[in-house]
Amino acid sequence: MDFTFSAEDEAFRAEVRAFIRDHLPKRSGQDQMDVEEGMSDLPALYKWNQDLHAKGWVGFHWPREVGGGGGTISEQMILKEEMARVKAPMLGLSYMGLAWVGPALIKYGTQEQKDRHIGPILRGEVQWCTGYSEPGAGSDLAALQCRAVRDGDDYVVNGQKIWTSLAMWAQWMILLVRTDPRAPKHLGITCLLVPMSTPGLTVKPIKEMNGGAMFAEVFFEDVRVAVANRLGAEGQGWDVTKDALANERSSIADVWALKHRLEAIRDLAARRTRRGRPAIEDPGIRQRIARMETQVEAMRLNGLRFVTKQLRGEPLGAETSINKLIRARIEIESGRLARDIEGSFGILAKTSPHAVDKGRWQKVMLSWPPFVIGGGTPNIQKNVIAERILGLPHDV
Amino acid sequence: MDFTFSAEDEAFRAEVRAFIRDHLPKRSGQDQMDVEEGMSDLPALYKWNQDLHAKGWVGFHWPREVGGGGGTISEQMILKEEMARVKAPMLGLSYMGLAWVGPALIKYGTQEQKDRHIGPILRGEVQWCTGYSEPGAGSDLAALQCRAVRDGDDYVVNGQKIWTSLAMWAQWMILLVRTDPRAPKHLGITCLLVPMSTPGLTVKPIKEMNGGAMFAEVFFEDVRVAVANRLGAEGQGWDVTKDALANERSSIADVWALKHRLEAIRDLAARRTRRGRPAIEDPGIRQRIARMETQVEAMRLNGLRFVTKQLRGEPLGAETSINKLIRARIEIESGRLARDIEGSFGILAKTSPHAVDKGRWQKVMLSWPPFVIGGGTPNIQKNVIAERILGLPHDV
Amino acid sequence: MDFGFTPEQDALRAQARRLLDQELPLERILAWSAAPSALDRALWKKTAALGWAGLTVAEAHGGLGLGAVDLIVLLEEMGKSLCPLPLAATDLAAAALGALGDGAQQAAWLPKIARGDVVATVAIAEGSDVPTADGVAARAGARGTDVTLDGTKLFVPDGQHADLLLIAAREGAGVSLFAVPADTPGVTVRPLVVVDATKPAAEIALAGAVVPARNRLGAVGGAWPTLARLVDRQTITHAAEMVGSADAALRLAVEYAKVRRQFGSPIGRFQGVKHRCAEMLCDVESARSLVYYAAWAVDHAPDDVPSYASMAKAAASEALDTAGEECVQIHGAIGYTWECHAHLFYKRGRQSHVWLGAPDEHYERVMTVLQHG
Amino acid sequence: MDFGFTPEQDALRAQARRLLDQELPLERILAWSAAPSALDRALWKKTAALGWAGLTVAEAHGGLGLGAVDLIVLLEEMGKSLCPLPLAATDLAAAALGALGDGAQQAAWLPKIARGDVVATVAIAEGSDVPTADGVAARAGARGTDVTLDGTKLFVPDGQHADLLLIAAREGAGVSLFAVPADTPGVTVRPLVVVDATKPAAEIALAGAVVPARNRLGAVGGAWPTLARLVDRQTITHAAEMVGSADAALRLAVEYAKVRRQFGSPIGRFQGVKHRCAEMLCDVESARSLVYYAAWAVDHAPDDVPSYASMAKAAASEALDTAGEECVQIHGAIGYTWECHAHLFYKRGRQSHVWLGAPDEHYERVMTVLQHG
Repeated sequence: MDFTFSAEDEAFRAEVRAFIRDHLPKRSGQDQMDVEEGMSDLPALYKWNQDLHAKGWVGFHWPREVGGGGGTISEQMILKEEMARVKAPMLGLSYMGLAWVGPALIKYGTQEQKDRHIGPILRGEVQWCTGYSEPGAGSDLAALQCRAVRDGDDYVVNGQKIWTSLAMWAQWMILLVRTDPRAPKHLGITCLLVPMSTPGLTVKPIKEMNGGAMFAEVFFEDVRVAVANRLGAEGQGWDVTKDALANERSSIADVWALKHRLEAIRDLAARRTRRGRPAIEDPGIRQRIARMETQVEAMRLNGLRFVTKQLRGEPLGAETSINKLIRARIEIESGRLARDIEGSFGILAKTSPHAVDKGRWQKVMLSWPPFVIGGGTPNIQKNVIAERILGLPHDV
Repeated sequence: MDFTFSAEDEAFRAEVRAFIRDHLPKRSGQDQMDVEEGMSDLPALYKWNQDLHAKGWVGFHWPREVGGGGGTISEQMILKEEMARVKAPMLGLSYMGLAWVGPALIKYGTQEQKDRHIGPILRGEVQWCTGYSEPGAGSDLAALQCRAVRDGDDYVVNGQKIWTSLAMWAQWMILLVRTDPRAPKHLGITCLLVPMSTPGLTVKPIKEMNGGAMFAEVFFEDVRVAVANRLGAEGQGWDVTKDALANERSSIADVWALKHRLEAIRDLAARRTRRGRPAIEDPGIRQRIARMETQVEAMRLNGLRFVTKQLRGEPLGAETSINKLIRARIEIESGRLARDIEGSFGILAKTSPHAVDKGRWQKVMLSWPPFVIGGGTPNIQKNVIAERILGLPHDV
Repeated sequence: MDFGFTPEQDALRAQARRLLDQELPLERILAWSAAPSALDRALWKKTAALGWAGLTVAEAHGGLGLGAVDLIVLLEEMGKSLCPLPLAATDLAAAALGALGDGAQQAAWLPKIARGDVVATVAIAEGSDVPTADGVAARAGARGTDVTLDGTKLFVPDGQHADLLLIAAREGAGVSLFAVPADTPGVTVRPLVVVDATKPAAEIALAGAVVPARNRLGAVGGAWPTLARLVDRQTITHAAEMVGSADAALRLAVEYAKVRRQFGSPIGRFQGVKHRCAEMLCDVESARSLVYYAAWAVDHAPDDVPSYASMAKAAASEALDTAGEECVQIHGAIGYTWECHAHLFYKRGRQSHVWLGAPDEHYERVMTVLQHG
Repeated sequence: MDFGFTPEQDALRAQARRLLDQELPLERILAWSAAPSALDRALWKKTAALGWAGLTVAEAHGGLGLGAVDLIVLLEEMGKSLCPLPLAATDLAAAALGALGDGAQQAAWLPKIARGDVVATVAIAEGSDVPTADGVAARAGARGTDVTLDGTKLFVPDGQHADLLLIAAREGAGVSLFAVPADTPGVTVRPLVVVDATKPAAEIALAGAVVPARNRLGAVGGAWPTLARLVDRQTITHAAEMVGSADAALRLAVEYAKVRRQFGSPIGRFQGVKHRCAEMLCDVESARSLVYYAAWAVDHAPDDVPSYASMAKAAASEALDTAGEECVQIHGAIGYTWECHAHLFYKRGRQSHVWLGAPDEHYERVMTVLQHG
């Protein structure tokens, strides 16, 4: 056990800190909730992407031969942690491209596909979205029904996707379709790369309970996709994407976002009163803050244990579901706790006179579901843990 | 809505109070946990049973023609509540006889069976036990395997029962056996009344985690039971007993026992210190006490709503499971709360020097399972509520 | 002994359900909540004609002269529909007039309230979170036979829809209550933007607003004991709405769980869903029992009111906060969309939880009553 | 960066597991817990020969000179087996001697401890629940070159098995620590009957017990700062045992859920059971991470120790209290029987929860550190 870093790693950390000092856009510090707001200062974010890319820090863990940074696991960790510590914007502007498309392209793409797509993703020039979930295929993703039929050099796609985040801003979609309805459900699926401008493809934003719209429904009516845009073989779509589905983005950035949020909650408690006394002196509030801090610390340390496994070359399995469950608890509890600190004022939303912190906490309270439900509901995570770690029998 | 009682009912209440003043045995006041200790002062309890029986208050809700008291629903409620308020011993010494055997006899018994058994039950002369659960048939009671084969005027019983409470003290058992292994599982069951002294019947007490033994395993090796001792028809056993299984004993006595326990917990908190201050001033302890008081009050009022349904002649359904779930929560939480009030001293058991309240709370802490698991685990109660009240689909 | 409702009360409940289903289905509530506009005066008059606005107003003043139990029958149904009509606020104002007003004051206002011509509310709370008389900082000053009012009232229920504001203000050593028409010069009413748009609340700024001294209800500085009792009434009526909302949130989740299929089966077959629903039912029914008894106590056992009001509110807050949240979670991703009704209950739960005191404050009061009677 | 164990630590863990499985299977623990008798000295010597008793004792004094992380590897395994050997108590005493003792004192006791000839413990707590120096009321008085000790120490871990008692007593304005052989006249050790028999504790009555002044460890009245640090060490080592116990309780429940059938299916197939198990795993792994880091901090980041000791203890307490209770519940009626091992974990959980401070006390300390560093 050793929480110190090698001299090389410490040198890298110094390099990251120097870079941050020189290049971090002035406007930052938003909670991760504010993806939409974050999108609004695009010129600064492009510049940030350029600067990061110049250092090789976009796609830092991808191999150098495809244009990635080839960072070691500990360097990746240091980079993410230092960035998170200062609340820097995301490490790369093409969020979905980096998270979902790149890894699949690197493993399954043709040379032509790699040449065409990886560069723009790294340079932040192209936004991607993912066409996975459907109205009847959420937790049970492999039940998807969106249909593609081969017609000459094209596939003709008909059907619907839902919960497609950022679809309104994306130029490309990585899409899962069913090409063989008679095959077992995981085997009849194919992966296509689709320009969002293709005729017949319609995007309809989904209004959310917090009033915003980050997700969309996407409808396909005789949408023609060139066979050249197929990623992997026909019927290989599940394999092509499941790696990325299982690809645990290190949760260090998430942990830091939560740590910043708890810091702000402590600050809130110090400023507000409950029954005439500072809220931070209320024993019940103190217990809840300390308990949440403990959970976030546990999440951070759990993450370090997982990273250690990776450093030792062991595969990561279902244990990442543990941190997802803890995160779900904290996402929900943090908004509720802030509300209770605010007391009567906890009901005042963003644009209200008297709203505390411009309604920040009400927004938190209304924005947890994507973080709790996305990537598998808590019930799904519990099934994963129970079955794959504890060996309990399947029930679905 | 009206929480007052009629003049007749109030007169009855006065009668009960006068009776209590004149007849309540001096030694009482124990928590309901102490059934075993309660059994130790048998002469006083026999006298109490006699006095109650003379008033018609044993089997108070049974029809007069079988020797019961024919009490109205509100009189029953008043009787139970007044008795519980003063922590009186149980309303009748033949506990299982009154709860399980009598109701089944009244509905399904032959005249001869009624004549033979009901009197001794009412007079507290005979203890009964119930032979229902088996090692492989707990929550799924109808899966029972204990076998009875007709042989002339006898059934010959082979098999095993478990969780038979009070078997060590009982003279008779009401027993469920499988007489037709080929019938659907609820239909091949028959009910027998068995003297515990029958050759081939062996009782083996089960030591419990609190060190006591209230339950037993009962083994049957070629135990011969006269056909005359069959209750109801062959194959009717499930019907014979399921009424009693569903027969909600009014939870008023339970509510009062819990109210007394909470009162004692408040008293404990007033006497003990936490970090140098009276425990009852600790905000966390206060919250937990008040929350538990609220739950017990809800349980009391829920019970009154159920009684109102009965008074109006409506059948009681699965809603009694609600109070069983609440009770389970309180049974577990009360021991834990008392421990937390005692702090370091919470680890000292009964016979320890320095043990608080002679280790009463540690006993509570080690004695909840029969109240939580008996009559259906919380998971079973939740299934009952979800399926029968909310109409959600079966899953078992 | 009868812990149930009378046939008349059952009929009132059925009437409310019919009307609310017809006039205010959740689709309409949803549309309204996107841009909460003015009170639907026509609908308010319609319900007033059925006797709702004057339900607890004395018959002499044109009301039905019914009790708190009758009132919560209505409010529970309104809670199920998340109905934004200002019934609880108006009842509270009528109760204040009934308790503190003299004959002339009652005759001046109560008949108009009962007819639905005047919507009224009581403004007690301010920025302070101290729920005692000390929390009232707004001041009343004498000016001849008039009284001037200054200060800021906050979280005034339905304040933006009220024609008549009953305003608590410090006067001398105590707190007085004044009947202030909303259009009095110096009175500015601003809607607050709240998490749950179906529960409107307002800020009332008082800058030298002048009312005649005869608009004082009760004695100079003598209103607080009555106001404290009224807050308990308000707590109970609000808890009744919450129980209705929690019940409806649970039913919404249950109905969805019966039809939504995942992995080849309705999700309501999985214990991970069904057991949570069972626990919620337990909590909803418990809160319901406490609310019913607390409402009965208002008219029949006043000594029981403080502790049962607090028990009812604490239990209802916990039940609804959970039911709203679970309603969203059980719906999965759909539950996060605007079009799904789940968020309406979620917002009601999150808001009502702290409105009129969070559970910990009420448990603290329960404990105080247990210790000191 | 490496948050894992070395091959040597893995080997130590494997060795402990083998020995505990062989010598102290749960059947034996169960039998022993019915009538907890004397310490099995032969077994203690056997483990001492493997280096356990002297694990953290300096090599110069016959120990292995290892650190807190090595120690918790052993303790986690002991916790899984509910092993009642006094390793944590002895480690604490050795650490006290290492921190406060002079060369002669260390040479006198540490080699004997490392060989397993002397079982030792530290007696700090008393009847007061104030966890500061103010909680120490036992008094030390001078008598020539001797010191007399009076008072009552409570909850002394493994006190009834210890040959050497390190006793904290008030002396002058501060607290001193004295090495007191258990057979000193005036020292009466009485076992306490505790809920969890596998965690022995004793009362030590001091009635004019006399030890030479050279048995004082450290300066007159100067022991408290070190004792406070030692309490953190004790909290962490105890939390390590708790994590082991919680893990074992969870595994016991899971294995039962795989084989116990109800309604034609293993009960572990029902989400009502399996989701609870998943949540427990989450809590156990989180507590484990906190314990591991806290143990590492003992030797490498002393400033982190207070808050991580408290976070680890709070998390371990919650995880084990729940895991023990669920282990009983998942076993159903069988879980209530003496023969089932579930109650052993339940009792460990219920007891350890308040031992060395309940979670609320530790969370309060976490909060204090967060506010004031």
